[in-house]
Amino acid sequence: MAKSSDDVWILGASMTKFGRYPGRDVVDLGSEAALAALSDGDVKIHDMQVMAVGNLAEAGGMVGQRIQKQIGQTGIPVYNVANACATGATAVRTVYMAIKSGEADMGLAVGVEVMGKAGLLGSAGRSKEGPNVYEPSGRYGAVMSPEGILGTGVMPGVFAQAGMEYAYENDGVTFEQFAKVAEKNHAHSVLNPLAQYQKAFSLEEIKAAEMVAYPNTLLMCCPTGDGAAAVVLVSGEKLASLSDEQRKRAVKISASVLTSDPWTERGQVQPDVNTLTRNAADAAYEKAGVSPQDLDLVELHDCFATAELLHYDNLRLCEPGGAGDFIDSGAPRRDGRTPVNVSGGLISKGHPLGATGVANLYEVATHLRGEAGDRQVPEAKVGLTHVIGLGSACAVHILEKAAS
Amino acid sequence: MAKSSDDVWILGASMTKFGRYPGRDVVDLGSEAALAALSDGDVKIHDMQVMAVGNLAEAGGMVGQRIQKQIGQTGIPVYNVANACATGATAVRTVYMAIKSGEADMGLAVGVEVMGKAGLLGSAGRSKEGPNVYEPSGRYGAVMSPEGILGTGVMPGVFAQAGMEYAYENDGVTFEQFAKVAEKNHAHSVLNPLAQYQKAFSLEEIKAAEMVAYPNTLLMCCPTGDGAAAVVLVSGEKLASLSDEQRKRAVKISASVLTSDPWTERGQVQPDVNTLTRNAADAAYEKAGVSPQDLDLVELHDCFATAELLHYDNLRLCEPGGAGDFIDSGAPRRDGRTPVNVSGGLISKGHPLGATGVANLYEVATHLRGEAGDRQVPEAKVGLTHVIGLGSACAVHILEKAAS
Amino acid sequence: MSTTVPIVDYLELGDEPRLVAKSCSSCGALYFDRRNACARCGGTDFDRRPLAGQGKVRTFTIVQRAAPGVKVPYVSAVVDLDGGGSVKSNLVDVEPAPEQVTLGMPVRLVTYSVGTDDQGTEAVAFGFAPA
Amino acid sequence: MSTTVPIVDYLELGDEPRLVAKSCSSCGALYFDRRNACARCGGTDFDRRPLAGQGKVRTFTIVQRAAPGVKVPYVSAVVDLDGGGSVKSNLVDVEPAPEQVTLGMPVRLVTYSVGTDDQGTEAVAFGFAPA
Ligand SMILES: [Zn+2]
Ligand SMILES: [Zn+2]
Repeated sequence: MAKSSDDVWILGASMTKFGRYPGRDVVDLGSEAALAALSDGDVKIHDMQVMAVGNLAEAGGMVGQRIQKQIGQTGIPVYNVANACATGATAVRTVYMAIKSGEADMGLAVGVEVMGKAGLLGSAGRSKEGPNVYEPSGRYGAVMSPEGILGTGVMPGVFAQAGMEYAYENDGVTFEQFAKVAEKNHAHSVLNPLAQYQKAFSLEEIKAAEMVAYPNTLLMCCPTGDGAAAVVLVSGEKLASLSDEQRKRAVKISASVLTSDPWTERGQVQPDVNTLTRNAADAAYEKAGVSPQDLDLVELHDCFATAELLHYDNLRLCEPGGAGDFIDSGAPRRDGRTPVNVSGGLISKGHPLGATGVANLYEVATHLRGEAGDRQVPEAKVGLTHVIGLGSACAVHILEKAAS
Repeated sequence: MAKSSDDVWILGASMTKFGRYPGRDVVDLGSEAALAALSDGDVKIHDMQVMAVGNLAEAGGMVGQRIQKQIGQTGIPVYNVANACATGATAVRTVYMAIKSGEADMGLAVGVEVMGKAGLLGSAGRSKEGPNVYEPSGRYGAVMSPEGILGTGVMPGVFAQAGMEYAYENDGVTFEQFAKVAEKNHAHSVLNPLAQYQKAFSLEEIKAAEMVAYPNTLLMCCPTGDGAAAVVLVSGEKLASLSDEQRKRAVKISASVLTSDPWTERGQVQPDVNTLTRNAADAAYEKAGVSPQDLDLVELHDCFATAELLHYDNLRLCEPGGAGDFIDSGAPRRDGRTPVNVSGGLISKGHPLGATGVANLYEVATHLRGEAGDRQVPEAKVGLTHVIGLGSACAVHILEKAAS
Repeated sequence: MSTTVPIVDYLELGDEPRLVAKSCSSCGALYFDRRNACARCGGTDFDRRPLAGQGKVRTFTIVQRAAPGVKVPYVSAVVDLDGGGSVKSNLVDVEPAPEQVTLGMPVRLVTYSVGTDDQGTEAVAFGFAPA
Repeated sequence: MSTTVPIVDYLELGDEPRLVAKSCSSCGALYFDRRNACARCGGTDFDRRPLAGQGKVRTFTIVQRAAPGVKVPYVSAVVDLDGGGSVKSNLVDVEPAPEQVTLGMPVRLVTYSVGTDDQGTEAVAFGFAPA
């Protein structure tokens, strides 16, 4: 594995523990992650030539520059980006492009979100102020919010329907199989000190938990929370000039792909989370010259248990149509053939929206460096990260351990 | 001027008329501009390999993908970006980087904003709900909004203070000189059918208009409004394969630079709009191999008359400290040595925040193509665009006419 | 005398209520919303195309937890209409329990009142009932 | 008996009210806000540094139009304090007219009440008056 000067590498990586941080703002958490990633890469903010920051709640609020004003105002270009739940990964890609284009040889990407107790259910209620007069408005000429009348458009239901569609197309995937995904991820999280929750649940507990949107119970849905993650990227050429220790711990980005959802027949009523994931994965495998069988671990976007199951298939981790069998076989468990979400996944590690796409790079990089402690996947050499945001945007990265 | 394959070119450009569009949303205006830019470049959405969209009001709202869903869902990567008033230019730079990095050979950048009647004064009022109990909060431990008590932090005042600081440092610039900037831009706008306002005002009318924040009267402040602009960018290599007509109208991006504000002594209390503009301009001149004297026209960020005057100096259009003399001399008028804001500028053309940084590329490109009609700057071969967003971000582009 | 208004403009009321899509004149892609162009082919001309009132459940969920103001439980489903077009709505006249809904089950379009405004105008929604 | 609270935490009340900055232990850069690190040098240690109560007006504006709830007109100014530090606040005891304010004019820190909350706590702000 040559350190081609065309490659882009992760030099430093960090994440805050995910959880609830009352009293800390997006700048505090973003700064903490950024400073930790710089320190991890043994570089300074003054070495950075570009910065990209992903945050959703304050997407128009210059979060990148506000973080600069706390950790170092050096005059470098800042990109504030947003792409739903792929926001953090989009920040990484932006720095990646800046390096690839030759504009920078080192850059910082930060993903951060402060959600507090905001829920994923939206606020589609039909409370009214003033007189109630039906007036068609918006692109569908709606006279009231259609949520709960013309079906559901909020996340738990959308991903539940995506799971049931997979079940329909593939001759039945059972409630129990969906629940097994959550059982696995909760079990994994016990070993991850940075996870928002570190508690195992039995399959029975998960199935018996409050139903949110069938087949997803509360224990099959990601929590809301606060957190941040950051990576320092460096060009291969620049990396060659750094210390042995830095080079040894560097992780190669063998592929970085971002896609949106192409037109599909039903996309306007049921977001198609599959095609863009397949497109991103296929492009990434091709670019990296890696096949799904080569992967030692995968961090994928399990916002709901149903979603993870779909993505086994979308990322080609299982036989076509065989996602149910795949979870039954134990393959995605930490000691299985292709460990998936050994961090605990979004379901248990947490899902501070803007941070997620950077945090999964941190997780995979940490395993490739052999620094994942109790949850280390032994001998991990190649890993894949995946995030998807409704609307839609999907990012896939393939990472490889430095040849030592 | 060789068409180096390393260069990036503007193949298509468009803007909607700026103004008020009740009933049209961000997707309508963005789609209109995008379709017009594609048509102007004689290409289709299916030719695009990347898309970046700048919008502030819905920065976290997947505006790019929503536009795709109206004009073509082809699965390409979408970047939703925000950088205050440099948002549109940041979208352009993102596509520019994607092309420079070799990831795409053609891409679409859109800037769009629907402001309605939102003002630039913010909503810093101290209205309270519930009991009024002073609790220190935020990064300054403030017990109430400091706006209007500890000075002003909203735009008209900030840019007024920036202008007065220039006056202090450069032995006095008069109220009349600031007012002349607005007189010039309003006069220019009369010839621009896409301007939000097309009305000339006398210097006396401008000085006598309602004072907003001394020395800026209402006629020295940009209006709020709605609008969109878009450009199609193409690599030099791809351009070489296109038709004669497309190549003839293509405009070269000789430099594309984005900066943020480096630390300065007073930056935390009075945003320094100068240093990052100087840094961006100097880098752009160097990259393009162009000097300020070579510029045939400039579209710069005259959000307030005071701002334009400062930027004469920051962009090196005048002698150091000589911005007052520069406006007095008539140099920045349409028939002067270095025409500035022949479009009418933000003050009269309008300033739909996310659209502005793309619209000024449209304006300069239109002159370089010799297609600016009544307002055409004769024989225009080289132009510069500049935007700055508080927070801060500054983008400078230098454009050159294709060698024919 | 009361007037009625459809909850969305792609529902056409009358003796036989029906859903009416916009169909791209170039490629036939179907849409329910106001269009700027076709997301599939880029075409800008559209024809009105009434859709069938019968179809099959392609997927569903049973929503038990929702934002305030949304009545739960309810069955949300995507229905593939006979002859083309897919639409999302609630399943009605079905008990909201997993064992009562079958993937692929045939359903038919029904309409019902979902409220009356201060001027006496009645809003009419659509859903799908077992065929 | 009433208590007082400063409008912002970098105003220190008492017999001689003063502004207190955080000074970067490495490079001396001054800040008024809660810090994660130094924006100039990246250092993370800060010392308290009281600033002078006298200074000069570096720039000003007279705000005549503002958001609802903000009383106009008023003079906003940036003051360079003697011995280091720049701060923004209102000029007080000055008529809000361009000819009454001079760039470079010497000013001194003053404090005044800007309101009392429901528990009787008085908020104290600072401004600058002609010296
Ligand atoms: Zn079509
Ligand atoms: Zn320092």
